Amino acid sequence: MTVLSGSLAVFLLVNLVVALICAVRGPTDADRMLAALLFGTTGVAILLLLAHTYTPARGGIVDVALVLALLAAIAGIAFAERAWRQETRDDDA
Amino acid sequence: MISSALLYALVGCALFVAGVAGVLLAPHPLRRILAFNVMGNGAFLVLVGLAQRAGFPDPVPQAMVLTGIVVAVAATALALALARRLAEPEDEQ
Amino acid sequence: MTMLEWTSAALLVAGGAFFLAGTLGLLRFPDVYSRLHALTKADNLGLGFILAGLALQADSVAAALKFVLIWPLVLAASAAVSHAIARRARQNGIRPIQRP
Amino acid sequence: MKFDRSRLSALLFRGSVFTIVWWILAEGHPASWGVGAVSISGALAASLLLAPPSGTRFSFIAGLRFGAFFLLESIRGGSQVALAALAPGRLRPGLTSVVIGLPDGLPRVLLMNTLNLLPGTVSIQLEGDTLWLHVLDRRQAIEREVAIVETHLARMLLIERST
Amino acid sequence: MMAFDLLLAAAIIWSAVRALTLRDAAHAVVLFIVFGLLMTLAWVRLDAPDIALAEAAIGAGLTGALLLDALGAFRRMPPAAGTGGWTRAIILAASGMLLFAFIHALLAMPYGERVVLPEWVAAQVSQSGVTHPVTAVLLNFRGYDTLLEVGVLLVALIALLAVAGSGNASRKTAVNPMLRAFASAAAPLGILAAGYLLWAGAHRPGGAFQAGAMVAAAAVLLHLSGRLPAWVAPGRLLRAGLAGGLLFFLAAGLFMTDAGAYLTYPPPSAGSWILAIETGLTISLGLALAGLFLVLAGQGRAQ
Repeated sequence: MTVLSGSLAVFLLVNLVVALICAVRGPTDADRMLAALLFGTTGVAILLLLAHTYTPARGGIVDVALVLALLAAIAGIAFAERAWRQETRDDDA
Repeated sequence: MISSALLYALVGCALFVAGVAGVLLAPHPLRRILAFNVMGNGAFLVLVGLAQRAGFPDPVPQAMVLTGIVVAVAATALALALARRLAEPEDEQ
Repeated sequence: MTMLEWTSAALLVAGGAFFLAGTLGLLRFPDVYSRLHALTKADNLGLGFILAGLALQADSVAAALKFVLIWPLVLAASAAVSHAIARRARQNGIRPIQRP
Repeated sequence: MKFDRSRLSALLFRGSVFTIVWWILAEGHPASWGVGAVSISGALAASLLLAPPSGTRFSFIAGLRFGAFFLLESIRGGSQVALAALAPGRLRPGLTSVVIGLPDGLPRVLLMNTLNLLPGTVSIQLEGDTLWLHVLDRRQAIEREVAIVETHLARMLLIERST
Repeated sequence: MMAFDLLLAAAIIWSAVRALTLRDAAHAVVLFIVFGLLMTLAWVRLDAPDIALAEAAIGAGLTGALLLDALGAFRRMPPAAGTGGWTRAIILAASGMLLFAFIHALLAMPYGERVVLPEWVAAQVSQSGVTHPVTAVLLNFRGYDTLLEVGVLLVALIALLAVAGSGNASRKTAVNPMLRAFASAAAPLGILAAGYLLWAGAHRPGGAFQAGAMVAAAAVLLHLSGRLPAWVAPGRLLRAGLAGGLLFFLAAGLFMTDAGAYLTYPPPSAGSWILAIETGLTISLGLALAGLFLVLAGQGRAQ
């Protein structure tokens, strides 16, 4: 079973990295915010699979996943509510 | 064959150097703050990765890094406050 | 492997498949609103399957329930975030693509 | 089994939810209840402060039925997105609006949350009684599906509906 | 798991380098947040769930929110003149050499030597009053560091209050009903989770730092959803809470000096002392970390 969960963790990490690159590329700022959603789901799943794959500190890793589930939302909300307001949108560069 | 702890220590080196270059090269204060944080994270990775390269977790550097993370966020907040004050007069012109 | 382990493995693989579908959707859907669908539905379902698969193998009832507890947490968080993103996107004038 | 969620029952209800969550978090460790009692009261105080009990009532059986409905629908939603991801050309995305009959406050928030996770809809904004939705397939019978969710929520929260 | 580590390492370096090179400030900050979240995964792979917990709570919850909130102020700033071509080339070349030297030094370090410190910690943990080695180091063996660190945090907050200047706390706040509902449900759970992390710290990953970060994250969420105003100056109660944890730590240390050295706990009751001190620290750290965000969030948006 640890072989399955380990390879699944690698598979999900590939998914996460590809999706992150795609989300960060845009084209709009809204797409970039999707990164927060990605971590809330894929990141949590990877952590849980890692917790299953190797025994030391297993319970601790599940707690990390729990905290991440609660807090990945904050970054997304902060972006939507604070950073990405229309009036601040003039291109710096 | 290098252990994964050593691999992360090497990543830490790369991050630290990238952070140093960023601090030196970036004109924008926000970017310098980011670079400073990348540098710090690199140092943390070297600290823990190097201590654990034989394969056993070492609680001493872990505890140090834990305090380091909290100090880093305090420094970041202070730097942001200072940078914002710097930005203010330019806004009023 | 026992029956329980087979079920758990099947759930884990199904979860992985839904994550793959979510990533594909993210890559192929036309606008940000549609991409939100991909992440809030496929990925959340994938996580649900993986949680169920892992809960079947947990050491104790409480540990299994901890896996189960994570799901509504993630669901609530992703519903709030996706709503915040969609709302702000509309306020900032991003038009959804309409196909006839 | 219906119970009134006035002040006292709101307190009891939330208190037991937090107690169950604590038990799960601490994995039933008997030594955890000292810190647990303090944390549970802290969470309870925060919860009462942030969301004062508003006399909402709640039907447990309808709640369970809603849970089962939600589970099945989210599997359908996930599969729909997965199929669409394989053949994105078949998508007919777009904006629609529906008029909702549920009263303001918790029922509407729950409705919008649920719609975000169910097949083909992401809730965007509420303007008066009009809810703007983004849908993946405009040929879908959106209004009927929203109405079904509304009925489930109304039953769960024991709301008498005029419409 | 080597494939996992290599891919994660590449992703970490990618996100860090992009965060430092992208032109758009918002874009760069998003990548920095992604970087922090990827670091969380790295800490888990390094068998350091304590750090992963702190990184998840502080990196995602606090640093990200701080930077995103600051973006509004910085986007207007005209870009200053960049470093000239030659200087740039020299700095980049020097950085490359530095990296080479670091990697060389790291790989050349003697490998087989026995590291004594972890074993020493493992041998002493039974005396410390807790069974989780990281907590034992933080609050018993190296209690000094922790004490000073809380001091540093308070000094940073005081400096921030001095620098921040006049802000308008009564900024128009979001009236997004979904967000309000989410925050009202999630913040109490955050407090519950903070209590759990505090309790867990004695025998598994967790402790005052993670619990304090959790409290602060709950405060950030409440502020973002319009339920908690920004700080202009902390009131009397807040000040008492901020100083309380530190003072209690100091007092506990003085009380125990008869054992010969400052902050040496009597072994039989060390566990209860640590729990009491950690509770104080959680409140104090949580308030200070929340304060860092809430003071900055209220800072000059008069434009």
